[in-house]
Amino acid sequence: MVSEIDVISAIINGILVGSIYSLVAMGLALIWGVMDVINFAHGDYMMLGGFIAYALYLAGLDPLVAVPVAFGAIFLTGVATQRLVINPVLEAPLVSQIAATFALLLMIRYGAEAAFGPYTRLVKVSYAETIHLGGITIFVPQLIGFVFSIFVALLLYLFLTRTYVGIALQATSQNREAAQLLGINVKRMYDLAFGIGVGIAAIAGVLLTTFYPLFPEEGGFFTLLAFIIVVLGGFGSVFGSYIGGLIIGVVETVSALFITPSLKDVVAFIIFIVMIMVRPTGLFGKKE
Amino acid sequence: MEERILEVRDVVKRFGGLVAVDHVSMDVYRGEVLGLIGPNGAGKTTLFNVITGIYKPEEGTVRFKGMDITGLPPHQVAKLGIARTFQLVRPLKNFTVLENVVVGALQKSPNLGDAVEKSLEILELVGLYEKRNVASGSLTLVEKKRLEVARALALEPELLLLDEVAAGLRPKEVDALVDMLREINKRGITMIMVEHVMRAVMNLSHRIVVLHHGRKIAEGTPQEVANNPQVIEAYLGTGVE
Amino acid sequence: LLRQRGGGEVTEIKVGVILPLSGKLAETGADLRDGIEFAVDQINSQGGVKACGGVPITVVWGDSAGKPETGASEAERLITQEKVVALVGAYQSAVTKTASEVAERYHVPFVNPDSTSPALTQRGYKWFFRVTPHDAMFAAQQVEFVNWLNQKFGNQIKTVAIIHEDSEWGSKVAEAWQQAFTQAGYQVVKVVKYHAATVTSLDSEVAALKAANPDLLLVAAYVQDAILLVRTMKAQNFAPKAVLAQDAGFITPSYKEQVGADGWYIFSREVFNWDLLEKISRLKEVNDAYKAKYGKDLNGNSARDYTGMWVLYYALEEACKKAKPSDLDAFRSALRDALANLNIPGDKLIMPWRGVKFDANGQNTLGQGIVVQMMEDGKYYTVYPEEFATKEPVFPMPPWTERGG
Amino acid sequence: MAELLKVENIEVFYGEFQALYGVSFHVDEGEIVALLGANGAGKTTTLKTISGLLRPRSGRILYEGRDITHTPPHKRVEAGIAHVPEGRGIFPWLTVMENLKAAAYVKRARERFEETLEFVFSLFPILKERRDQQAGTLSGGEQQMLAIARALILRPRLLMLDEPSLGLAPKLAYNVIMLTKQLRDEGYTILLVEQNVRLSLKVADRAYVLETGRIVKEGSSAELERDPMIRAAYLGM
Amino acid sequence: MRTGWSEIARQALSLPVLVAAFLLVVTPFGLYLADLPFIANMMFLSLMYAIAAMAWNLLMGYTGQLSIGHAVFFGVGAYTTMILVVYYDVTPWIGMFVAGAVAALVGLGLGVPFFRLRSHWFTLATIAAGEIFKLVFNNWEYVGSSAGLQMKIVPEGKALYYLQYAASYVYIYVALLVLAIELVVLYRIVTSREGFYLQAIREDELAAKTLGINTFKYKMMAMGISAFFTGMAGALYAVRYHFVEPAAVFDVITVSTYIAVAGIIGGIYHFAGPIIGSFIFLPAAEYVRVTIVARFPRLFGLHVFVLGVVLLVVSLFAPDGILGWMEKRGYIRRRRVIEV
Ligand SMILES: Nc1ncnc2c1ncn2[C@@H]1O[C@H](COP(=O)(O)OP(=O)(O)OP(=O)(O)O)[C@@H](O)[C@H]1O
Ligand SMILES: Nc1ncnc2c1ncn2[C@@H]1O[C@H](COP(=O)(O)OP(=O)(O)OP(=O)(O)O)[C@@H](O)[C@H]1O
Ligand SMILES: [Mg+2]
Ligand SMILES: [Mg+2]
Repeated sequence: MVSEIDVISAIINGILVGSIYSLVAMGLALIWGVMDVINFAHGDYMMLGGFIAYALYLAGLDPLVAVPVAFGAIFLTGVATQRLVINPVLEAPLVSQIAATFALLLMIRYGAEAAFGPYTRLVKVSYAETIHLGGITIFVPQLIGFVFSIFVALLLYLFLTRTYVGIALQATSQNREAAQLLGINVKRMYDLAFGIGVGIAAIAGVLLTTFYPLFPEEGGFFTLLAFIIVVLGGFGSVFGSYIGGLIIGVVETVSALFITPSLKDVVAFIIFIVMIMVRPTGLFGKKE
Repeated sequence: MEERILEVRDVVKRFGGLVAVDHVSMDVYRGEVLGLIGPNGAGKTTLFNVITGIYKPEEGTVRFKGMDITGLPPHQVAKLGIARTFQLVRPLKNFTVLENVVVGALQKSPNLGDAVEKSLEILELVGLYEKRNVASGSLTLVEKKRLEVARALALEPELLLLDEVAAGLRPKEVDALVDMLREINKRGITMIMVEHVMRAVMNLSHRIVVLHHGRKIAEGTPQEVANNPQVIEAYLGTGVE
Repeated sequence: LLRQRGGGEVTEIKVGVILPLSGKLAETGADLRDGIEFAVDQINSQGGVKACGGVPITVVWGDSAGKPETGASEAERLITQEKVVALVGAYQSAVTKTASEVAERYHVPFVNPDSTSPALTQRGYKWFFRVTPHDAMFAAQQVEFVNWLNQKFGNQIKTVAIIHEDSEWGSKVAEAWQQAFTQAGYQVVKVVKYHAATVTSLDSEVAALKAANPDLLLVAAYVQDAILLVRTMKAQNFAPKAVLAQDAGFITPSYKEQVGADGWYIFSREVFNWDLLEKISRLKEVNDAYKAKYGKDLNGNSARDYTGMWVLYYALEEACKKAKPSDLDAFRSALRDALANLNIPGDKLIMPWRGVKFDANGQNTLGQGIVVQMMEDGKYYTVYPEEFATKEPVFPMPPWTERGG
Repeated sequence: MAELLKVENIEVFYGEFQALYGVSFHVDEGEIVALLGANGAGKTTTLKTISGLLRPRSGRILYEGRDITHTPPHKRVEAGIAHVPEGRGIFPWLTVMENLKAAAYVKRARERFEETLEFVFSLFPILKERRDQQAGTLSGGEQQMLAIARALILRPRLLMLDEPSLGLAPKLAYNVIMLTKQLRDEGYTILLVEQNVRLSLKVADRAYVLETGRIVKEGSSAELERDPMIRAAYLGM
Repeated sequence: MRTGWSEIARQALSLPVLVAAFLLVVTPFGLYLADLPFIANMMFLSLMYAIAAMAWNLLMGYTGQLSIGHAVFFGVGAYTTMILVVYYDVTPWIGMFVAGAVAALVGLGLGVPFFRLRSHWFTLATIAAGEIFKLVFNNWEYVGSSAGLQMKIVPEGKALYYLQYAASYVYIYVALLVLAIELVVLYRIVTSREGFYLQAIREDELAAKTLGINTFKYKMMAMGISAFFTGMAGALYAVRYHFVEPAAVFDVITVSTYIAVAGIIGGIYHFAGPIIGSFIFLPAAEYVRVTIVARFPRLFGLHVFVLGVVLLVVSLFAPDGILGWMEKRGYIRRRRVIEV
């Protein structure tokens, strides 16, 4: 029934889609790691990135031009959000933090819906072509997205582990007071973490828009996937999130081959539950 | 004094390549105070963690009152009668001092009135009675340590493990603490005390065990240990009280 | 509330309308509302309900927010507080289920112009009347259409595959298809079901369909997944001889605008299409007036709700002959009987139907759908039934590699 | 000698609770000053206020003659104030080496990082051995060493140590306190809070005594060592 | 330390409680007389959410475990009631309690893996569980898949057995009954030793463990009870609307999140917080929806956006909810377990 080539094809497609999940999850992991805040609105920043790409597309530019633009714009939006919304609740109990980012979700998602309308948009890029490799088909925009995502992931990894600012970011995540005593401007670190985190999500949104329909509510499912991926990859491990994203992508496409596709998300969720049972720290995680 | 309340036999605990506790055996007799000292990183806290069930040792056994408790979960160990304090204090922050103690006391006296009464008594003993209605998050470090002791006592343990409770105290405060612990010991509670403050260990311990690099290097009366050249070399050095 | 004028006469006839005016389907809800509003305007300007002395119809709106529980509570409010003579609505089958249940209990007629789940008219309700055809009827008609294609183009379609989203709508449509096509002797080689709310890729789904190599692909999809499906089919170069969709995603303005050349030659079942203007004389007139007022053409949703309101009007005229609106219970009951006995010929409607006549379950038996196909100007044209067709169908669908665009 | 730090009349509150009542004192360049006081007297509070973790409700803090009362903590570090907090405050999930690197975030530290690192490792060889161990799994005493090492990496002008010997084995405790003398000789200025009063008076030039939030005594170490009240309360005699 | 019945009776007979109870009992009848079904429905929904939010708060406010997956229990409760009456002809009067029990079993089943997790992780796991349940019910033929189940209309003589009334006022009394049972049970728990332990777990689980508390056991207990009453709230949904479908009863936003938001707005550290929160949040959300849809029919997401703004304001300026804010202002006092 299911041929080998189908499976290989599914794995490749899973990796391509998964690489976008990975980006979204990495941003989430960064924010979560540094600030100990779960950003429920994460996928909605991604959606905003998509709309920026769409706007440039309407202006006659290639949506990929939006990668730096969206990153910049959403980075600044993220910094503003951090200062106005996140910072005031940082010391508050978990539940008010979640309430605050959930409020952000409602405001961004439905604000966008009110502003742009709930309609679906589609971007048509000139390179929307398919490569055929002996029965395996690869959609070029997805391939480009994959390359971009690797590039962004690598940059982020080097930034976090090889630069003093990166290490300072990690330090802040573990002990705010001690970080201050080492001359680290904690507020700036939070700005950076939140800005970069949602900025990366926005990049994912841009890449996604080159091959996936764009609509204001699209972020919800991606946020949910990002949660799963961060747990799967392991807390505080940006690298883990990247791999986690690919795994979930592959799990979804491959399981769609073998079971009824409407249950493929269940497989992803079950993997998540199994993961927390056998290894609550995730694949590459350090911290519970 | 001959009943062995705790028997540690050949316990080994490794972290990766590091052997934090290396074939340690020791006995604790009912009613005594056993000092456990050694340089930083010698494995003292790790040994406590093994005894209280937070870590499972790779090798060896721990017996409490003759019963094998190796690898039991922490709450069961606590139920059996072993209480401990943490080197890094962990009070229940939004609870008042009294409430913190009552949580422990309820284990043995399910009736709230009794538990409160007992807790107040314990707070008096550790000198926190005045602060009973204060949120425990706002105590000073030293007070938090006393609270740790109080909470442990509330469990009515037979064996009490103290991890550096005298740290940060001035000599006078150390003496007060020693008096307090001696009083507790007199009530029949056996203790193991990990401590770097010699004023406390030397005054209180009946016997002392010395760990170094995870191994037991000496055991004896405070006097014997203090004069042991190996202990002086590795641990005491010269010049400190 | 039937406002009393002096000695027990009424000044208006109140009708409750429940629609998804907020929530996910608010966009559709707005269309539906315009259709109803426009029908009521027309009815009132031509003299209201004449048999009741020319009183106008007033609509009291209820917003279901797309939720069954809100639909039910709105139904109760409209019935007991607003004292409407009948209810119209409620688009989503789940909402229609709970709202019509309330109506049934209170003995209030419920006219449903727009829900297509077959189950709605299998409940044995006495007060429920569905004007639109349902999915099983559509499925039967789609089999007829495929038979007709086979006749015309030489029996090219033998195997069928189905892909559908997994909500009530998609699942029930697929069920009906499977039954109808199997019964008609076609071989259903693959059924793929996906979850629309979370679908980010249809790669594996399309691969599975392609592996089954069907002659005809039947699709029930919402808009995002419809676009994604077409894209993925193109990417994987999967081109069955024909693709026949069940309206929904495939007929939304977003889809038509965005999908472009990739959507050419795809068939969709519809209830209504712009080119019917040329075939249905009444329609052109109505549509012109509607466009003048709302700045847009009628579509399948607004046209059906428009029609539903007119159907209710015809029944009201009959009911007024039997009972007085001031006696609410008697009037509702008379209205129910009038609906049950209604027989409206097709030429009085703007829909491509043979008429309106309800069976014992309250289902209109004279309704039907049409089949449209997107041609190279990006517009849909009616290709079936022949009496409404404006173009010949293009069949088989040319492979992806042989198209411009 | 120039005045490096001057604390003027600070009043500090935790919510409604007043912890410091008009505390004033000064530390001159090149001095070791000890801050003594019983449990809860307000020593930690004082240090936290100087490093900026707490804000005084009134009063001023001058550093190098500039008013830094409203300067954020990280700016004070940049200006050369280092504070080893009570209870360590290491970064548990970073390795020992990364902990040290995190301290090299400010420019003044980064420039001489390699050099300072050598020095720090010579002081605490165990840290060099454990450079790739996660700091959170270090023993209590090892964490204390790491905290001190990190402050040294900062190359501060003013080093504030809050109970540095806490949890250290006697031998090491002695060494750490003696270290302050060596540091002073290299040009550091030191403000020391230490429960081992005898030893701190041995290394300090001057000392202040805090009691329930007020300075009640000050003087040279020698004077205070002779003071009968100090002998009774802090030296255990 | 368990609160005696006399103490509960004393609390129950205190003036504010009596006044509130009186109003609750009289209002529906008044609404009936005044013919205000819309408000009656609001009242029913507020009660239904209050029951779920009170249950949710046993886990959140008392045990420190934030669940955004309570739709699981709500949905399971709703379906259980419905399956029993549709397939087995069991009266909802019994079905409701079976629903609670089944939901509790599900809660315990989920507790085993989930309580290995702390804080955020637990929360995420509950969200995932909500999604799984929705998808599974969506695909499960026996329970009608995505179409759900609807009760048949029964002859009027059987109304009491099948709890089928045209007028919705009746259901308010059913909900009140469930709420009353819940209040008594929860009050007894939170003022007992177990309740005290739950709060100790909330403060610091490891510390609680070393104080001899079997934290897993107590968290499971809280989960079971919480799931039980949330299941009953779901049962009330089924009873009231005679209909269940996965999209409605397993919804992350309108069920899981609304329950949590109602609790947060009321104040999670107060016993009555979730009730107050439900009675404010639901009507307010409904009011906002109705007015905004009327004013700006073309700005589709606007009313949800406004809800977002309100929630943000609450979480920034009154993070401990309405009762928490009142406590800070000194209008009310939180009752401590022990006061000496
Ligand atoms: N989880 C762990 N992983 C790796 N190494 C560990 C871990 N826990 C402890 N160690 C190491 O094991 C050794 C023993 O640690 P332990 O905490 O038992 O020392 P200690 O005797 O209590 O020292 P101190 O007096 O400084 O508190 C230390 O060198 C420490 O770094
Ligand atoms: N976070 C806090 N909230 C409320 N009160 C506090 C807080 N921290 C400290 N205090 C109070 O402030 C006073 C001074 O505390 P501080 O920690 O400065 O004392 P200290 O001299 O450092 O004592 P120790 O020798 O115990 O470290 C104490 O009475 C303490 O209870
Ligand atoms: Mg230790
Ligand atoms: Mg201090």
